[in-house]
Amino acid sequence: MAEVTYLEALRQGLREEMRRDERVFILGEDVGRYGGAFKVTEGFFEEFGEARVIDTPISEAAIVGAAAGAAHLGMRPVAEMQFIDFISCAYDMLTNYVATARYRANLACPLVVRGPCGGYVRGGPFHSQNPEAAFLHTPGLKIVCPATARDAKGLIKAAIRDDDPVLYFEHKYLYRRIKEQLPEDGDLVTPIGRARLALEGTDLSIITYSAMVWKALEAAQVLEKEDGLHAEVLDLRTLLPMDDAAILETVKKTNRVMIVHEDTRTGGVAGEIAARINESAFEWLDAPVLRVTAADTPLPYAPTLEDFVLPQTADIVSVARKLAAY
Amino acid sequence: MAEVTYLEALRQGLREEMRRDERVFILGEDVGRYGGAFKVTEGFFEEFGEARVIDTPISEAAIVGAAAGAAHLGMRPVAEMQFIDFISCAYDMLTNYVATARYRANLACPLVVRGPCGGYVRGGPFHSQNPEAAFLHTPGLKIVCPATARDAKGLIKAAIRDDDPVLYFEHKYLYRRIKEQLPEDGDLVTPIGRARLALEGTDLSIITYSAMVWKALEAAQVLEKEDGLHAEVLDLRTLLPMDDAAILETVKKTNRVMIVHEDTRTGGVAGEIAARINESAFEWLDAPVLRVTAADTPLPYAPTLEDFVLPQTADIVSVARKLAAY
Amino acid sequence: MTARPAAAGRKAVAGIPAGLGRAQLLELYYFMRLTRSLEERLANLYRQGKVIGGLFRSLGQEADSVGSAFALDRSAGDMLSPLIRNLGSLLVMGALPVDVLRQYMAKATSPTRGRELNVHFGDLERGFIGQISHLGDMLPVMAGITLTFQLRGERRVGLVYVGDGAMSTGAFHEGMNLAAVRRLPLVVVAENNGYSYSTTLERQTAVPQLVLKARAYGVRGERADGNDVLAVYDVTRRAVDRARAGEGVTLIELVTYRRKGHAEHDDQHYVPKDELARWERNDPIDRFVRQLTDSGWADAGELEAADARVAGELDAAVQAAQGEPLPEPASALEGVYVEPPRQAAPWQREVTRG
Amino acid sequence: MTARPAAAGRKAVAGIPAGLGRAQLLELYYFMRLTRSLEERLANLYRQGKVIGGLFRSLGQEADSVGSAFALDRSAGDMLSPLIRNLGSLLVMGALPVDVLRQYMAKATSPTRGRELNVHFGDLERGFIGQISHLGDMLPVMAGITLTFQLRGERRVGLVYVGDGAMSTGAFHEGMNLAAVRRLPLVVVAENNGYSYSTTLERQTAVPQLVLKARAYGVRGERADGNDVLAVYDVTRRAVDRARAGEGVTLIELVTYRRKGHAEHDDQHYVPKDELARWERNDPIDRFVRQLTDSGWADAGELEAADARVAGELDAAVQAAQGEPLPEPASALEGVYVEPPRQAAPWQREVTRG
Ligand SMILES: Cc1ncc(C[n+]2csc(CCOP(=O)(O)OP(=O)(O)O)c2C)c(N)n1
Ligand SMILES: Cc1ncc(C[n+]2csc(CCOP(=O)(O)OP(=O)(O)O)c2C)c(N)n1
Ligand SMILES: [Mg+2]
Ligand SMILES: [Mg+2]
Repeated sequence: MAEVTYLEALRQGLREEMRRDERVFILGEDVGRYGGAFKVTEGFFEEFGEARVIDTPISEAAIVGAAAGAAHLGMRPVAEMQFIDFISCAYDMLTNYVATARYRANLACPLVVRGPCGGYVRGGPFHSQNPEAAFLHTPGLKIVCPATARDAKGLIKAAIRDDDPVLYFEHKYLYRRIKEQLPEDGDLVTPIGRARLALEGTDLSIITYSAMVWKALEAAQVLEKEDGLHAEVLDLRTLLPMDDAAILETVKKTNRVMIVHEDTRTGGVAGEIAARINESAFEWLDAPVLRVTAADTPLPYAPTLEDFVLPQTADIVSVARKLAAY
Repeated sequence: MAEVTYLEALRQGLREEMRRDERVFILGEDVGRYGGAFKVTEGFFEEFGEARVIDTPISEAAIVGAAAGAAHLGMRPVAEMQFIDFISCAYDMLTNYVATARYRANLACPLVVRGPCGGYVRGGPFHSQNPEAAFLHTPGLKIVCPATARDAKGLIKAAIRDDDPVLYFEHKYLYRRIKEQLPEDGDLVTPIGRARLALEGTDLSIITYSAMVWKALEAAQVLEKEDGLHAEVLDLRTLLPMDDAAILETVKKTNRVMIVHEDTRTGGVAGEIAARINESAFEWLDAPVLRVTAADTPLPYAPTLEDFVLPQTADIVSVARKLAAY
Repeated sequence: MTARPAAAGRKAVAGIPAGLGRAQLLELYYFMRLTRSLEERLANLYRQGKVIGGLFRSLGQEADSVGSAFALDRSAGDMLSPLIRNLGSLLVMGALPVDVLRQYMAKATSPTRGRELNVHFGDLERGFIGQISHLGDMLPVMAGITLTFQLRGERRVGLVYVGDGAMSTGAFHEGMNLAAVRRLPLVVVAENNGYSYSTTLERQTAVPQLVLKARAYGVRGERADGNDVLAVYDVTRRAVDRARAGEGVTLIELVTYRRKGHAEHDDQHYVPKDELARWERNDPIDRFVRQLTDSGWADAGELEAADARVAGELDAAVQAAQGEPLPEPASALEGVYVEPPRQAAPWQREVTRG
Repeated sequence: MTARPAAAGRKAVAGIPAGLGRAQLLELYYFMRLTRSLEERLANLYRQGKVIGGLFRSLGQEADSVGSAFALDRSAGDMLSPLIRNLGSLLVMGALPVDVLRQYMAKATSPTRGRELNVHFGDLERGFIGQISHLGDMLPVMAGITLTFQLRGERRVGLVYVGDGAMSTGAFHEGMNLAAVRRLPLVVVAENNGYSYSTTLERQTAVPQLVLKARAYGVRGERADGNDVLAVYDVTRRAVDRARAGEGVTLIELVTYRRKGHAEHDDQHYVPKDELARWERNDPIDRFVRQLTDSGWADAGELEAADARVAGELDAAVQAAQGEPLPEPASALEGVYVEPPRQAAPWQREVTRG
C-alpha cells in the first residue's frame, strides 16, 4: 500500500491501462512532451512514445471526432480536455456523433473524454465549470465523477474498458488535496453505474458526487457532533447510468433526502434525481427532497463571490437541519 | 380577425418587429432570397433588403457570435438555425459567450436564436431534436416554446424586445397544423416568463409546453369523456425563467401533477419542474409528480419507432388515470 | 445500332487513361448508371409516398461520386465517408441497392433498422462509415480513422467528402487541420456543385476555387472536372497513392453541379434556367457514353447490357424492399448502450404500447 | 548622456516612417514601457500572493500589441478585441493600469466587479470588448461588431487578435470566413509567437507561415516583424485604411516570440535555451529605443521622462488598487439578467450567508 493523491491515482490508472492494452492511446492539447496542463500524463510521452501520447492542435471537436473514428476501428482513445470547460466546443460531436453511433449505425465508440472540472480554485467562469448536466440529457453517453483517489483510479480503468463512450470528470480541487492508501498491485476497477455508501446513517440521506462528497462528510460530522443527527452520505460516482437501486435504498432507510451538487441549480443533475425519487419512492418520503447547489450564475472569480455562489459545508448543515426538523 | 397558421403568426410577428424597429435584422442559412428552409422569412428579402435579411455561410457558431457582436452595439439580431438540431454547433458560443456577457462584462446581448424543433415528422435523429434541456442549465439565457399561433407571434415579438438573449424554439409539427383567429391590428405581445392556463380543471394538473400542449388537451378530453376527470392543462410557454407562481397555483388546486414533454426523460426539463414542486409544494401533493416524456434514445426515423419513442396522447391518459387513482 | 468491329475496340484500349482497363470502364459506367437509375426509382417511390422522409438527388454528380470512390482499394481496406449526394460512392464500395431502398422506406431490414434515414448508414466491412446530418463532423471522424491506419502501420487510405457549403463549418476546419498536421493518409474531396441549399458559392466563401483552401492547411491541392469520371478517377487515384505512400493529405476540388434542388421538395426557383440547361448538356453519363463509344472502349451492346443489368437488379431490389415490414416498435429501445441498463429503470416508459 | 542637438532631431524627424510624428513615437514608447512595467508589477504582486488567479505575460510581444492597436482610430470609434497577451493593446485603447491591477486582484472596483479575471474585461466607450477563455470565439463576435459598422454605414474598423494556436479552432474559421464573405471592415492579427502553451507551431499547423491561411478565405494577407513596432504599426495601419475604405478583411501575421511560459506557473522547460537567448537579443523595446535614439527621433531625456511617468503612474495605481476591498458576497447574484427574476425564485439559495 502506498499513499497516493487523487491525481496520482488517476495517472496510475491511465498508465496501467496503457501498459495492459496497446489499443489505448491518449490525445489532447499539451498532453505529450509537456505532460498535460495539470501533469496528469507526465512521463507518458517518455514511456509510451509519440504515437500513443499525441499532442493535438487546439481543436476540441477534432480531438473528440478523431477519438470516435479511432474507437470505431477498435482503438481505445482517451481524449483530454485541457480544462473541462472546453468540452463545450465538442458538444455537437459528443451529443450528435459519439452518443448516437451505436444506436443509429451499430458502431462501437469506446472512447473516454476526461478533464479537470470544478471550482473552489478561483478559476473564474471558464476554468471552473461542471458540465455533467449538459450531457446527462444525452442517451448513449456514460458519465463518471470520482470523489476519491481509489475511484479516480478505478473509474478511469473502468471507463477505458467500457464498450461505450464515457465522460470522466475529474475534480481539480481534489487533485492534490485528497490522498489515500491504495494497493500497489491488483486490478483496481470501480464498476460504472454503482454508487458507494460513503457514510452510513439513519436520520437523513445526502446524495452527492465528486468534490461535494467531502463537504457532505464534513457536514455529517458537524450534524453528528452538534445535533446528534446521523446523516447517510451516498456518493453516486456514476451519473449516467444512475444507480437507482442505491438511491432507493437510502431513501427507504432515512425517508429524508437532500441532493448536493456543485453545479448551478436550475437544470442541474439534482432535478433528475429528485424526479426519480419522487416517481419511485414518493410514499417513503417524510419531507420534500431538498437541493443544495451553486446559485444560478456564471461562476465569478473573486474569492468572496465564488465562495458565496458555490455550496459550502454550512449550507449542507443548515438544509440538513431543516430537513430533519420537517 | 383573420385565421393564421402558427407559421404565419410567427412570420407576422417577425415582420411587424422589423417594420417597427430598424435595429432588428435576420441572419441565417438560406433566410434571404430563399426565404428559409420552412419559408418563415418568405418575402422578407424583398421587403427589407439584403442588409436586413442576411444569408450566411453554414456556420452556426459564427451566426450566433456575430449576432452577439451586433447585439452589443444595440442591434436586435434574430438568428435562424435551419433546424434547431444545429444549435449544438453553437453550444459553446451560446453558453459561454452569449449567456455570460451581461454578468461578466456588463455587455447587453439582446439577440434571438430561433429555429424549428420537434418530432412527429419522420425527421430522424438530427432533424427532430428538442434542445431546451441543454440550455435550461445556463443562467443568462431565456427560453420560450410557443404552443399556439397567438404565442408564436406574441413570444417572437417579446423575444425581440427583450434585453437579454432569448432562445425561441418553434415546433415544426405545428407550423401548418395549428390555425387561430388573430387580431389584424394591435400589438400582440406575450410576456416572457408567464405560463398560460390552457384548460381549467380540478382533478389533476398537466404541466407542459410546445406541441405537447395539444396532446395534453386531447388527453383531457378523453379523460373527461371516459373517466369524468377534469384535468387542468398549464402551458408554460417560457421555460427560463419559469413561472413558478403558476406552477404552484395549479399544484395547490389539484394536488396531483404530471409533467409532459416531448424531449427524452433523463436530464429533461421535467426533472427541474418536479424538483421545484417538491421543494415549494410538497405538502400539497397527494401523489408523486409523474413524467410522460420520450424514451431515452436518439429519435429514430421509422414511423413505428418514432411513434413508440415519442409521448402519445394515450400515454398521457394512462398516466393521468394512474395519478387520479393514486 | 451495330456493334463496332472488335479491331476498333482493341485499337482504342491502348489509349485508356489512368491505367484503367476496359472492364473497369464498364464498371464505372455500371455504377454511374446504377446510381442514376436507383435515384429515379426512389423518386418514383417518393411520389407514391413510399419514401418516408426527404429524398436527395445526385443527378449530374454521379461521376464525382463513382470516380472518386473507384480510386480506393477496397481489398486493401480503404474507407470512405459519404454525404447525401454520394450514393454512387456507396454503391462502388459495395452497398446494395436494396439496402438503400430499405433505408429510404425505413424498413426493419434496413442497415440502420429504421433508425436513420436515406444514405445515413455505414458498413465497416465494406469500408464506408455512416454520416450524421451535422455538416463537417465527418472530417474529424475520418481523421481518427486514418490516424488509426497510421498508428497501426496499415497501408490503408481514407477518403471523406465535403460540400462547398460544409467547408464553412468549424468541424471541417478542425478535422482538416488535424489531418494535415499529422500527415494522415486522407483524401478530402470537396464537391463544388455551386450551391449549398439555395446559397451560391460566393455567399459561402470569398475564394473562387475551393482548392485554394488547401494552402491554409499546408496540404496538396488538386482540381478536376467533376463531370469527367476518368479525370475524377485519375486525380483521386493519384491522391490515394500519395496518401498510401505516406505523403499525407490531398484536398481535391471536383467541379460539378447540383442539377436538382437541395431535396426533392425544393423547386430550385432560385436557379437561373440557362445555368441548368448548360449543365444538362454537360451530363457526366452522356459524356462518358460518348467517350466510351467514340474511343471504342465499349460498344453499344455492352452498355445496353449494363443498363439491362441495372434495370433487372433494381426491379428485384424494389420488389424485395417494398414488401418488407417496418421495424417492431419496441425495438426502438434497444442498443443505446452495448448492454441494457442493469435494472428495470424508472426512467423507461410507464406504459406499454400495443 | 547629453541631449542631441535640436537640429539633429529635426533632421531625423523627416525620416520617420509610416506617417508618424515624434509625439506619436514617444507615445508608442510610453505604451510599450507601460505594458512591460505593469506586468513586472503584476509579477511582483503575484509572487506576494496578491494576484488571485494566474498571470499571463506578454514579455517580448509589446510591440505587436501596442503597434497594432495604435493603428486604430479611437476617435472614429474603432474597436478591438484583445487576448491574454494584449495588455498593450488595452492600454493603447485607454484602459487604466489601475483597472488591470484591480482585475488581477479581483477587487470590487474592477471593471468586471470581480467576476472575471486578468485582462478579460471590456469597455465599449473606450473601444475594446472583453474576451472569454474559449479560443477563437472572438472572431465571430468581432465579425458581428464590424457587420454592424457596415450595416449602419459607419466608417469604423474592428481589429481582432488570434494566436497561432487559436487559429486551429472551428470558431476562428467560421468567423474569419463570414467576415471574408461579407467584406467586413475587420483586421485579423495573427500573433505567431511560436507556441501555444507547450505546442510548437509545426504541431499546430502544417503551414510554415500563418499568413498563408489568408488565401483560404480570399482575404489579403500581410506578414511583418512583430518585434518592430513601426513595422507593426505600418502594416496594421494599411490594413485599417483598407478596411475603412470598404476593401474588406486583412489577415496580418506578426512574427514574434513568447519569452515567458504560457502563464507564470509554467517554467518553459520545453523551450530551447538558445532560442530564448536569441529572442532576448531581439527585444522590441530595446530595438525601439536604439531606433529612436540612433535616428534622433527622441533623446534619452525624453525616454527617461517617459519611464519616470510610467513608474509614477504605476506606483499610484498599485497603491490605489491594493487597498481596495473584494466585492460584497451577495453582489454575486446581481446582473445575470437585466431584470432580477419577477418573484422570489425557489431556485435561489435556501440560506443566507454571513
Ligand atoms: C451544421 C449544419 N448546419 C446546417 C445544416 C443544414 N443543411 C443540410 S445540407 C445543407 C447544404 C449543404 O451544402 P453543401 O455542403 O454544398 O452540400 P450539397 O448539398 O451541395 O451537396 C444545409 C445548410 C446541416 N446539415 N448541418
Ligand atoms: C477552445 C480552447 N481550448 C483550449 C484552451 C486552453 N488554452 C488556453 S491558452 C492556450 C494556448 C493558446 O495559444 P495561442 O493561441 O498561440 O496564444 P498564445 O498563448 O501563444 O498567446 C490553450 C490551449 C482554450 N482557452 N480554449
Ligand atoms: Mg454544394
Ligand atoms: Mg501562440
